[in-house]
Amino acid sequence: MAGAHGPSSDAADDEVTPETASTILPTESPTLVWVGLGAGLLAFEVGALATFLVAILSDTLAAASLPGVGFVEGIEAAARQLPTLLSRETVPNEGYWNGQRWVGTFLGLRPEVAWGIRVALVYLYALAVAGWAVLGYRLYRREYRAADWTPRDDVIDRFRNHGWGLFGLAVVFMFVVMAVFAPALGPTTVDKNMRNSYDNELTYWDAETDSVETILVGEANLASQSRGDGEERVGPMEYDDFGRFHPFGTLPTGRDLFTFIAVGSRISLVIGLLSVGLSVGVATSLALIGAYYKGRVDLGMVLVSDGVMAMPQLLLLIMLTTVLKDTWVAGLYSGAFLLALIFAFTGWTYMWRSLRGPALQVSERQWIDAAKSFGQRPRTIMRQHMLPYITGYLLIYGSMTLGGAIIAIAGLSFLGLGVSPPTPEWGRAVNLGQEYVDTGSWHISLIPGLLITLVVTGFNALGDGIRDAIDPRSDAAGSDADDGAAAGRGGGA
Amino acid sequence: MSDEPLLSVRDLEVVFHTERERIHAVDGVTFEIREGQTVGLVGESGSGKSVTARSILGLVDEPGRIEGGEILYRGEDLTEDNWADHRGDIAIVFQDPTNSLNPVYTIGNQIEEALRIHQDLRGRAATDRAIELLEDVGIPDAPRRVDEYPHQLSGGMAQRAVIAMALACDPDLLVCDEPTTALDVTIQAQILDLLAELQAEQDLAILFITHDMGVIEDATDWVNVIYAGEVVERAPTEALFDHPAHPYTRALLESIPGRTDPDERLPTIEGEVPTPTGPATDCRFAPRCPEAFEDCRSVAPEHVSLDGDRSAACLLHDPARSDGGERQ
Amino acid sequence: MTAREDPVVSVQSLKTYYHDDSIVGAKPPVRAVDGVDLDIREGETVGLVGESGSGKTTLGRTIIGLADATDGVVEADGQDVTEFDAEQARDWQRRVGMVFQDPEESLNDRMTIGEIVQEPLKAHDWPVLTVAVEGDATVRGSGVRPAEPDETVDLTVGLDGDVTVRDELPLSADAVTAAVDRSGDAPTVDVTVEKSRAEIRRDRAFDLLDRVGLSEQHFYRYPHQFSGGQRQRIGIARALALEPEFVVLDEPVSALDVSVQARIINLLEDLQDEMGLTYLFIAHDLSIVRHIADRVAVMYLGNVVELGPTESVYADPHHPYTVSLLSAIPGSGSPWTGERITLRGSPPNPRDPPAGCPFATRCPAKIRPDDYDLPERTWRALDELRVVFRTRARAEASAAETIKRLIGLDVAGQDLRETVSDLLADHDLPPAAQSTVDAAVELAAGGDDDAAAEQLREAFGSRCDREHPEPYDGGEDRTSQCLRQEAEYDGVAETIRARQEDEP
Amino acid sequence: MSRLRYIAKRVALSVPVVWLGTTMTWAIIYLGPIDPATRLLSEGQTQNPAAYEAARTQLGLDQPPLQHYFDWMGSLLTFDLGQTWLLYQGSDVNALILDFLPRTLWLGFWSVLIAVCIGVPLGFYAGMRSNTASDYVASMGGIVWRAMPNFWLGIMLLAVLGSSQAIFGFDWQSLWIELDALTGSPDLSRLHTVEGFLAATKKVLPAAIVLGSASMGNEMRIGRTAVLEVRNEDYVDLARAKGVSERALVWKHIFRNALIPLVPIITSEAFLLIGGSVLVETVFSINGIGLLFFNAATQGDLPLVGTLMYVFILLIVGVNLLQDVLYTVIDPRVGLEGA
Repeated sequence: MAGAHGPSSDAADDEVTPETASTILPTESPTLVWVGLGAGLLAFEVGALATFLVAILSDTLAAASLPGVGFVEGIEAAARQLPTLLSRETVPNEGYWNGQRWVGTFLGLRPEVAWGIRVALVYLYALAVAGWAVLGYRLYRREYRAADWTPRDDVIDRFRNHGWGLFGLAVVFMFVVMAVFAPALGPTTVDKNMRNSYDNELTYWDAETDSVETILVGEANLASQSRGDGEERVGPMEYDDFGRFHPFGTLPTGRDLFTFIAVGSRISLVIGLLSVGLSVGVATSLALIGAYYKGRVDLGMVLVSDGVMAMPQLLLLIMLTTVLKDTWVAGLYSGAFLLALIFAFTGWTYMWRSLRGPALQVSERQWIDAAKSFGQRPRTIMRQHMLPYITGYLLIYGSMTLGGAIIAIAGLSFLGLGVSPPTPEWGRAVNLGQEYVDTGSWHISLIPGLLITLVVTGFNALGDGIRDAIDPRSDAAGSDADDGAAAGRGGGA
Repeated sequence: MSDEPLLSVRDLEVVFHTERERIHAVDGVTFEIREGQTVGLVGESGSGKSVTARSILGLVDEPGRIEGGEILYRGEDLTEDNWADHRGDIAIVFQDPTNSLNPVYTIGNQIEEALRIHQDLRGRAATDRAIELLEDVGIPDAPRRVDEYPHQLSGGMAQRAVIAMALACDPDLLVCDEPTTALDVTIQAQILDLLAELQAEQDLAILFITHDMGVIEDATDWVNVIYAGEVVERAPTEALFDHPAHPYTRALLESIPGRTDPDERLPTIEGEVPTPTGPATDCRFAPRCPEAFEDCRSVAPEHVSLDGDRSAACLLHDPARSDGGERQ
Repeated sequence: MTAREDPVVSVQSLKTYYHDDSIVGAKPPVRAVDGVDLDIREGETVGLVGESGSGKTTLGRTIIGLADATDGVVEADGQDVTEFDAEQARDWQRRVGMVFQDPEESLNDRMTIGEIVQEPLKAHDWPVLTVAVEGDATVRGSGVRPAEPDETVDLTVGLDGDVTVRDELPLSADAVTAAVDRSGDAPTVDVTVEKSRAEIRRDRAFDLLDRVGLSEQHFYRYPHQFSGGQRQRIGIARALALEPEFVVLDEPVSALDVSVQARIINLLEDLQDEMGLTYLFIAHDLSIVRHIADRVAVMYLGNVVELGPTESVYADPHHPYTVSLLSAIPGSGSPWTGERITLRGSPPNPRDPPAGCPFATRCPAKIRPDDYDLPERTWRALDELRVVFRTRARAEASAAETIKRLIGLDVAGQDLRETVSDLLADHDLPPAAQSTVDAAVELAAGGDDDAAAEQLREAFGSRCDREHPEPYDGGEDRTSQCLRQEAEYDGVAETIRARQEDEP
Repeated sequence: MSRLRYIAKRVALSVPVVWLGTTMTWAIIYLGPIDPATRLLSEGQTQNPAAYEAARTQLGLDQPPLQHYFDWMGSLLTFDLGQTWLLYQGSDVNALILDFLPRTLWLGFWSVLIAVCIGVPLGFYAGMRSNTASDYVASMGGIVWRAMPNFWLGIMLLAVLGSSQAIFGFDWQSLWIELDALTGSPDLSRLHTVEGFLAATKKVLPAAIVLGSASMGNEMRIGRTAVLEVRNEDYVDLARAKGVSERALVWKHIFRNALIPLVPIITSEAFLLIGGSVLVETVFSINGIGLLFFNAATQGDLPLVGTLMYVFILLIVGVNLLQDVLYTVIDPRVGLEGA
């Protein structure tokens, strides 16, 4: 069907007129405006961004006692000085009741309201950034792209109509925003509430003495524990005796569960992204090479991957974390880096398994022969003619594997392996709350578990959505049989 | 031959609903088949011929729907409710024999299933009859083949097995939807021979659907030429090949290589087959027709009767509109 | 049609076998091409016809270098293509083109038409921009190099600074400046091309699209937006991008509707005239080959069984397979005037071709042994019987059967006797023949299908079953691989006609 | 014959897989950064060179690595697995495995059975009624069910069962057969009696449901798409055209074909089960081989870890072979098209 897609007018020759552009931005230089908007958005959060990046770097280096720690810390301090609009300093929620009013909170509002405003602002900001990116894409599509229609347009259109996929995207978006803005989202900070709780003080209104008192955070935590019913718990959306607001309640140690979870999401995301990135890299190159040369090369890969897969992944994880526990790599980012490496080492096989089918399928297509027929080089054929066809699958399986990785990391921390305390991890919260599930302190295990389920469902839904968008007919048993391997492993951990 | 046709399709309309549009895949197709007759339905890809075949057996899948017309089998209208009663009276053979047989059951099993339903044969009797049927369709060493799985047969053999399975239903009408397209030319010849033989022996009516004019010429008594969901010409086979009446038929015949002098350029039809997205308001062939005139773009042509029962849906033959009348 | 010029490509006793890659339990290789001789001469179109599995596509792919030859030679310009290393192969592929069967499959649908057509150009860093200078001058300049002897010259520079550009290059002479410096011993020419390679390539792509009947406005579109016929045009443009002299067309129109087919065939013929191309046209449709080819090669089971000028072959086929193929063309397109010849069964498995003539198992004009004088229909029944044994011998027994046989149950006997008696029901066999058949049946019933098949072959086989025929020269530039070409036998067509009369 | 040959080929190919897996295990444990001998010794003993040397000698670490590798592989091959070091000090590893493995197998058996019996029919049901409300409910349920972490689900299930009296009005622990506790190992010594069988089954039932949860979701999903695929095949249309009743169409023509893609899913669940057993056995305090492995790893009995890993590898390769056998039973095409 010739010209079935898109208008027949030729985008290459027609200059885009200001009129057509004005449907996106009512200005004559939409690109400039777009860049300006971007700069504005960046200015809001330049500090947070810098802190985020530097924080990860310094966390990585800190435990490893590598050179350059001091230098990085210097940068970190400098980064903290940068103005940030949506920080805890701008919209503070930690204050105290002095008998008449709230002191130290944003506009003197109650801590829960102040905290709520900050969370809302952060998500609004993230939405704005996302909107800005979408605007940029549409601008590019309208003004800079020579083709008036590309196959990717259809993919995006289909995805936009895929409710389940959009739900996944929304969940993933919320999760990523939570991970990126973790320090700004928590009612308190890890440093203050957990890591150095005995170095920090807190002012509160003592109802017994009717006066403002000061106490070490660590001691306050001891009095805010959730270990049972009634008095022994601080449940979700409750204040403790020290005027601190706990959106998700407290842990059995009296620490704030929301802060714990927010920061935990960051480590899950970092490990997930790193490990999936690494295994995607390995799996893709192997899949391409195996599919191009086939035969013995492919068979060799099958044997090696079968060999790795013959060791159940979680058991291999346990074995490797045990063996590598005392090495310097294990210190990097509270063990997260090592975990990511191990995940990649054990996970590439599943990813490769899932990609092998599609890669072999693409390698059988005639255009590969066509490219060979005019002497195109193997490397170019793999990159230009095969890779684009498996990137779709990469996204699908990547998304699903990320979900699986989150469960597996949680499973390891549940067992007391993996990410080392006190760095928060969701699975540890489940473990900590295990004893109290049938008491009033049920929230400790329940909330992180529900969140894991939600996030993993989100990643899987996103994968489903991408799959349906890439090829509406691909709901084939074969491809699903493959992804069972990639996606299913989450459940195993 | 009785007066009443075995099967008569009247104004059949099948519409496919996609997200963007409604595609009128079959748009008012009318034709009939008498007992023992072989009727051809010929057209290019996307002309709606396969959809017509599937509608006759009630096999149109979502998102397609039969939205109009009637399919009369021995005068009885086939609908959702009574198709089940006529299963087996009409049998079908699809294009791809390897997909037509269930891969996990033996050939014998699948033939016996039909025998059990339609001839109430079971056990040893059914197996013996299945072997006979396989021998009838020319499968050598049938006693052994009956226990083989579909993938153990070559394409030609598998198509024979499909035909045997169709015969097991004891049908009056066999719908052949491009039965030889996936096969090599020597195998195609075998299958055409086989069909002719079966028809002679069993007085079977055949609806033969294909894109290959040569096959039509060899295999059929009567032809319907279908273009963009509409039958544009109906004629006895020989008459059609001698004097095609519709410009499309004419162009189609001319563009087949081998019928013209190899040293000359092949005559061609410019443009593409349109996808019918709405009811016809003009002649759908007009944009590609070398003989189109003004009315062709505003009037949907009706079938005009020509000599010897044949008809064509073309304004050239409509005395009221065309000054030319019969053109050569 | 040009007479006896030097071949562009000369295929000599070429064999291409496909081996299984598996380490355990490897099967015999597929003999896709099994000893082919074929010369393709400059400017002609050779039609290569055959059924699926005959090896015609593999032959095309081997010539292009997409499949590895097992044995034999593909000679071009005095070099053997099958011996090329990777770089030489690339160089060879620069000079040949290939158009593929399925237009839905042969274009990468994530690339724009422009990218697709330019891809070969980019892969070979086209244009080379070779410069030839009148007289003995040194050439300098970025992006250009002096032309080697025997190389296509892109730019010719006169010592007065005049520049001529080869016609095929989308580059105007105005865009090239040549500064001649005579100060040294030999003059030095400084060539500057003001048009970038990318621009030249793009213009070349425009040019190619125009040649195949598309236009510049299609440059930024994707294959999805085109019909089958248009896609095939794009495939042709890509094959022609590097100005090949020789193009392999692998069933370029079989996936298209008749009306579209005709247009593509016309286009191919026009391009051949304009650019002086040589075609190897692979097809299964004999009518199309008749229309387009100067000479036709008929392939069966990896062998070219007949080769000759198209009209001559179609008018008077020498090989029984050619006769059968021609007679199988449906409708009035068939040049065969008699009754249609229907071949039995399907071609044998190319992993295990017959020992003698590859066509012997299905041949309607097979030479019969002198030992028996049987009517034709009895011979056919015997042939069929042999196929049954052969098939049984090659078939994999099912697990259940193997076990039954191991514990000594008679599995095949019952079936087999039934089949044999059905086959020979109304034939009168002479006692000697009958006892041979009975003995074979007993052998097979005992589980030794191979021996049974062998016994029948011994008894009822002829020269055709033992001897692989060599190509016989049939005059008029024709060859065919059939023993009936020998003077002692009757001709193919008359044998077939006589047998058809013999058996109503 | 071809099917037998196919299976023979698969068996042959599984040898290098076992070899690769065990070799990697050996390399991780004995070439890794940790000295297994040190891990075996208590704090005090590490200072004692004599004790350290003794441990090394007993582990065979005083030999050249290659020699040690061959010895180690040899002893695995002959199932000469020796004694444990720390865990259940000095007990025979073979006996230990024989003691622990059946409990894991019992748990695995029920979880596969439950997953298959619930997941597959539900998936087929959803596939036959695609795009209806019941399909959406079933599909959605499957996806969410699959996304729940095992260990968490186990904890939640235990909490619910623990207060089942309050929630459902009956007490799970005393329902039908009285259990001594919600968690703990099943008693497999009385399996031959009806009551013993039921008791052992009831004991692992919650754990089996949890362990099978992910598999159940997967099987449902794949079952659904498989049915959708098969429904559109030509041979189903042809069967309908020849008058096969809808019921026979579903059970004869669709069901068996839809099972084919499910085979690898069901067996790959076995991977998950073996891995997941560690978590579930921890939550439900079942003394299975997964828990044994975990304890060996955390307490530093690395030689035992290696040996157990070998057992797991054998289990997985065995399940893979089982999958191939299942394939040849269900799909007659297997073996002809090659692997």
